[in-house]
Amino acid sequence: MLSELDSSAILLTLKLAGLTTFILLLIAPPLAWWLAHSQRIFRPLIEALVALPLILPPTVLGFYLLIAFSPDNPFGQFWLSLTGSQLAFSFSGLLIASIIYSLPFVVQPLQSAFANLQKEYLEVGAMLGFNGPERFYRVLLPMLLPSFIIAGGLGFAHTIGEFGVVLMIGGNIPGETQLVSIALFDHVESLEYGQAHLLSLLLLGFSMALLVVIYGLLQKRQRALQYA
Amino acid sequence: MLSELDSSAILLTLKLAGLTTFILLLIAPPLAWWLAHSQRIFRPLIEALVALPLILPPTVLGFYLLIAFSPDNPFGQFWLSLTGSQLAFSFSGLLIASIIYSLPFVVQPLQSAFANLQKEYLEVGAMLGFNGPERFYRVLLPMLLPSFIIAGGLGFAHTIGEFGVVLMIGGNIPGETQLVSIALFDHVESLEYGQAHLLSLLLLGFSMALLVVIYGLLQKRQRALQYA
Amino acid sequence: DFAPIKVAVASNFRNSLTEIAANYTVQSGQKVLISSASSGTLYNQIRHGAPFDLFLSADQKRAQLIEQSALGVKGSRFTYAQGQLAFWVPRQQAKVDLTTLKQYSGRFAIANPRLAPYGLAAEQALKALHLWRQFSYVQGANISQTYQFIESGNVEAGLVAYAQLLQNPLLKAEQYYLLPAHLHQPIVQQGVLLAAAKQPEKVQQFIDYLISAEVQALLREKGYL
Amino acid sequence: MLRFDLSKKLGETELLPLLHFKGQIQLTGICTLFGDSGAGKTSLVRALAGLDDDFSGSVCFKSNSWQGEKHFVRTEKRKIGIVFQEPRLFPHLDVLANLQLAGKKADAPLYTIKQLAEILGFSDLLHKRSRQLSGGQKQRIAIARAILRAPELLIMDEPLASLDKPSRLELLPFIKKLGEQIPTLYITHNMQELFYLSRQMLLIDRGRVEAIGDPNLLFLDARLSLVKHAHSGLLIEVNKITWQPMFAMASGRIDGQAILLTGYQEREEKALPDKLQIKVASKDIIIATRPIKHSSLQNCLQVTILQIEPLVAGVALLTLTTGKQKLLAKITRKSLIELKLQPNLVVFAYIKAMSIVGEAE
Amino acid sequence: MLRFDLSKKLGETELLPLLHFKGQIQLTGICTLFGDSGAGKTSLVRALAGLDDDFSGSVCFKSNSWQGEKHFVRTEKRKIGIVFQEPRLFPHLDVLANLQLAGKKADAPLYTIKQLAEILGFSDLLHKRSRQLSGGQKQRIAIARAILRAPELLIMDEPLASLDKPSRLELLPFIKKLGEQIPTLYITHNMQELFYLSRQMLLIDRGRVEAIGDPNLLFLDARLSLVKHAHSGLLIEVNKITWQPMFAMASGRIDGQAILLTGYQEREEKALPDKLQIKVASKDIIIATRPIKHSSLQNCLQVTILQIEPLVAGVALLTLTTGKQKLLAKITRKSLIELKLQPNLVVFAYIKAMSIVGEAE
Ligand SMILES: Nc1ncnc2c1ncn2[C@@H]1O[C@H](COP(=O)(O)OP(=O)(O)OP(=O)(O)O)[C@@H](O)[C@H]1O
Ligand SMILES: Nc1ncnc2c1ncn2[C@@H]1O[C@H](COP(=O)(O)OP(=O)(O)OP(=O)(O)O)[C@@H](O)[C@H]1O
Ligand SMILES: [Mg+2]
Ligand SMILES: [Mg+2]
Repeated sequence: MLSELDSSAILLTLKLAGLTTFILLLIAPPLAWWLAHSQRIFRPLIEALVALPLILPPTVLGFYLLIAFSPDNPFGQFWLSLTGSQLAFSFSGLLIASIIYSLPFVVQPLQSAFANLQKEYLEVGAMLGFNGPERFYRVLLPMLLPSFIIAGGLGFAHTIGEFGVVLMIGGNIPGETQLVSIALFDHVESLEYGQAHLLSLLLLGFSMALLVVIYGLLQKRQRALQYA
Repeated sequence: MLSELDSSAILLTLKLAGLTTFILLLIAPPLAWWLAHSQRIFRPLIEALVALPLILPPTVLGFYLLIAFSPDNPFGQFWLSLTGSQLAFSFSGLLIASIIYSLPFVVQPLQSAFANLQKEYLEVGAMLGFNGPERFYRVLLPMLLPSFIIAGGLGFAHTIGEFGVVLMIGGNIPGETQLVSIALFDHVESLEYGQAHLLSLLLLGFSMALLVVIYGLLQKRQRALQYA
Repeated sequence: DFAPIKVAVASNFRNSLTEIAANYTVQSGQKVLISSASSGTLYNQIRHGAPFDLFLSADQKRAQLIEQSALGVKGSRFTYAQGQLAFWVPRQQAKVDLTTLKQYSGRFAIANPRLAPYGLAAEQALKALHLWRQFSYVQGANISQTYQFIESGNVEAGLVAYAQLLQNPLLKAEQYYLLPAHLHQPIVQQGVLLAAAKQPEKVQQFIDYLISAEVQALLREKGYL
Repeated sequence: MLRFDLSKKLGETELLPLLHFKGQIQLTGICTLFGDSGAGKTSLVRALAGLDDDFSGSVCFKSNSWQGEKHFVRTEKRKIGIVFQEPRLFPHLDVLANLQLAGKKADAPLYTIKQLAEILGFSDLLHKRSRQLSGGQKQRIAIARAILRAPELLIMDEPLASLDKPSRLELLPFIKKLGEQIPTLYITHNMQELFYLSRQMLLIDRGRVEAIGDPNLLFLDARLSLVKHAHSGLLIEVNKITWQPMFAMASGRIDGQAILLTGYQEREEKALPDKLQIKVASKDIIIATRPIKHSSLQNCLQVTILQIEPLVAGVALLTLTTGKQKLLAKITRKSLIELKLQPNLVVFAYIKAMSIVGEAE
Repeated sequence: MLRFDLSKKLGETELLPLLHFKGQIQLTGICTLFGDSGAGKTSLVRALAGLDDDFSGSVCFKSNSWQGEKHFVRTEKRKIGIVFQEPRLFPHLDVLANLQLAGKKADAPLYTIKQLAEILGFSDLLHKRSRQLSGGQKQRIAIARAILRAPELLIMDEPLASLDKPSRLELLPFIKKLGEQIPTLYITHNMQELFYLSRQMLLIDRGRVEAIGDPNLLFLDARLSLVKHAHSGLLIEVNKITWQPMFAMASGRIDGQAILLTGYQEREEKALPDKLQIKVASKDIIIATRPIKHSSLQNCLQVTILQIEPLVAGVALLTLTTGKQKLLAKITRKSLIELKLQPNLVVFAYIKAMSIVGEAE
């Protein structure tokens, strides 16, 4: 039914989306916090910068990333000397690109939640003896769990569907950079509609199932909070 | 400097992004509210459905929308009989596609804010005599303004950068459905780097300026709220 | 009247067509509106009612499929260009030739054989040279991505379209080797008149211009056969 | 008239499995809601305001049915001004904007923002945000907001709980006057407020309305949960008020017996009211079997002992009557024994202190 | 010893352009913070807790410097348990989880959750969420949370403000006992709480520390802003406590004169303390120029009049002394004139009522 390439693409996609989401959930909260509360004059600039990857069409963004990743350029050179391997057409390259591209989707729901948070609760956290990181994971995270899930879900879904960027810097190498989105695009472009439909269904089915489960748990918790 | 085609693409893009954001800011709040608070059993399903457009690569999503918009299919037929014109390859078609595709980006930051909102303030709104819509715009909107701006900004930015769907649905017809993202893509594809860089710079510059202004106003308001 | 002709053209030919159409407009006063995308995308769009008059595919297959369906005008299919493959090693100091190709090791950029005719041709050529298993490939979704992989320095060598190379002002003759055409099936780019065309005669006049000796000569200068 | 019969299940495992409030109250003046912490006062007023639709049953306000089997008038249509237990000012607005918002749907507020700012003492705070206010300041602004809504019913949930005593004493007369203009439900734990403000009291105990009535009578009834508060004192009506210029003091009569009113501010003679209510704390009454001379005790009533109850160890509570009105007196067991007090005995009750509660009707 | 000198500019246009708190207090027992609404009590304790870094200056707690020119110990390192003015329970956790969280960083809490649940009366609420609690219930849980933090300093901002009187009376002895184990800053507007709990009082007025000292002395000082509260009564120490089984009552001596203690619970003879503090309200003292017989008045002290001050119209305030201790008595002008009272006169002061405030040290 599903070709071997397609199934390895699925695994790779899950790995990429999972890792990207995980890393974003580490990076995004402090950034979102800063964006929500800093009074620095250059905050709006950083805020706009975070949204910037959205403005460029993914392929074009991918094109510029390709240039940046090239060993001819400082960043690509730096990476090469650091790791001994090239960034473009590698899983690491995809990961970095996905992180950049999905960043706003994770940062902004969090920022939206943080901006409305009442600082009173963090004061309670400090009173209870928790330092900054402890307040994050003992107070902020459990209190704003829905926002974290929404942010993570958005980042995850977006990484799965992302395509323009990874097409450009992935090079479609089976098992390494060939993702489901690309395989799906291939099928549609090469008029293999049957396979396209099958893969779409599979992707949608799986993602739906995952999201429904997560959102369902979230709803259950919410219900417990209000009516238990 | 900028070709005539490119500048008409810019105007069209602004029109599309502006309209899409406007319509989304009308649709998204009630949907986000429902998603944040409903206790219906099928809420997680709807929540996943909203995120669904993200899962499919934009081109593939565009492909399925193309099929749906085709006069051979009920929806396309319905539209044709209603308006007398075809949905695909028209501005209306682009608008509908953009709305579908950018919906999650506007809904989810709002949902994130609504989920943490203390209902107490809405009770005050009701006490003051405001009905549902009035509570929305007299209480919710001003109180959660940062979230609305974040949501709108994300939707706007994303509509500008969106490309796969609009390419598929729009057909890249100059002056009619050719957007900046597609023009930019065209330039990159046809190795016209000079024009690509120019257009990228312009797009980024303009979008940055817009976002910096909006985010700056937001920060100013926040400062006033805390220290005035 | 002056209703423009709407042409759907595969992305790789957009540049050339823009130039040709501009000349045509000067000569005949007829405006031409160009929409470009990958051939696959254009094919899908046409199947679902895109309002184009003329389809210029990057390959033969999709033009044929349209011609055979009710969407195309039977017998209107024509070849408007034939591509050439070039082996490109931009950073090479010595003259690039077949030996360079045979001795090359490392990542190799080609277009995706399933999506792009240049990719398919590249696969055929490399198989004919018994080199297919020698390389590990980086595939571009289309021939311009493949070109960009190499140009940006992320891949050292690969097979690209000769027409693209000629667009590069910094190109030196030592950097590439033009593959003999017999190594692969011809990369024919065909077009077809669409049944939806409102003014088929005007479109046919443009087709005639496209395949005229004058234009074909221009295309040869630009790297087509 | 406000009539209600409302109930809500809280769950079998709950401390209170069921809240069920049934009763009817007169809409004249202030009706105080009194009861222990967790008894259900806030729950009741929220249900009356239509803020908790888990309550089923009926509510009738004047001639309107607010809630019934098949209909439910939303809060925004009930025209209720609420001072919530927490201030709930909008954090994104300054004080003035908070108050202006309250006027948006108000037909004809009794006071302007400026007047209220003066009465409630926040004229200097109009441009502050909620975060910049002290607890008591927030509460005063929440009171103003509820008034500016121009409500037909006012609900106040412990509005003065975090105010200092002088401010509270300053505001109470205003609230009392307000209550005469807008029917008011007033939750408080403070007995001074209760006696000063209310002519009608709704006693809530463990999720039910235990009693509704005159605070005086309810505090006299030992069957109610109030028993733990009782014995602190009762209200007494004084009539025939006249001014004694020599002592700069008013005097009056309780069931015909003369009494001097300490603590009543100076007034012109003609402005004196006919009747006054005073509260006499039970510990402020001294019982003597013979008149006391040469002391600072001024007010003596001849009373009959109705009842003698032991309270905590060493203390007894006497219920006394002057004829029509009742008094409570707390004395030591030692006095009880030494003075040989018994029911039906006539004794002298000296009132050491009293507080003027208000003008009687 | 807690020493502080903290200031914060609020802005020229503000009601209080500057908050400046300077003082030092003993860390034994409870120190009450008293002052009008908006005086700055909450601001001061927040600054002491390190929750407002807009304050500059210094804070020294015992031998540690918490804040100085160049350093600032964060709240989480100060080990302070705080009962905020609003309860601030985490909405996403039930009561138990809220309390467990408080124990995460506590070294050796004095009480377990179970013990506190019993003492503070919320055993049945452990599985409720903050939304499902009444105002008073939330406050009790916030108190428990602050205790479970095992703090070295306890700050309570009007912790009993929304409790009913019986619950409050029940909790006060516990808080007093707690204060002997953990130094406590206690904000209240309630004078009963103030006199019952504190040996030390910090008077805050318009953004400054107006005075620090024994509430008795401060309330005697007419120069302080307290004057509007004063004259309500003073604390007196009673020693040589013995039990009178016949009257089920304890007796003791004030500067050598015998007195009966009403309202003191029954105790075994040997468990009686040596000394007690009682509060005598100024309106509970009756002045007589000759002894009173045949009345329920039990306690008579021979006192000397120190001072006579006019209060409001018709009322005068006498300062009396039994030798070492002072008493205030409020009497009418009429009595003053009729009894011909003057400074240095020796009279009989009858104490009608008193409240036992606690065991003196
Ligand atoms: N949603 C709910 N679910 C379960 N129990 C609830 C809920 N809301 C309130 N309760 C319980 O109902 C009782 C009454 O609460 P309510 O807030 O009405 O008390 P109250 O009389 O206002 O007390 P306080 O004087 O302390 O404010 C409390 O025991 C509380 O725990
Ligand atoms: N961030 C701030 N900016 C400006 N003024 C403030 C700020 N915070 C507090 N104030 C002002 O400082 C004064 C003291 O406030 P604080 O909360 O300390 O009072 P409080 O003594 O606790 O009163 P209450 O008994 O009413 O709670 C108030 O007048 C308040 O308006
Ligand atoms: Mg309550
Ligand atoms: Mg305060």
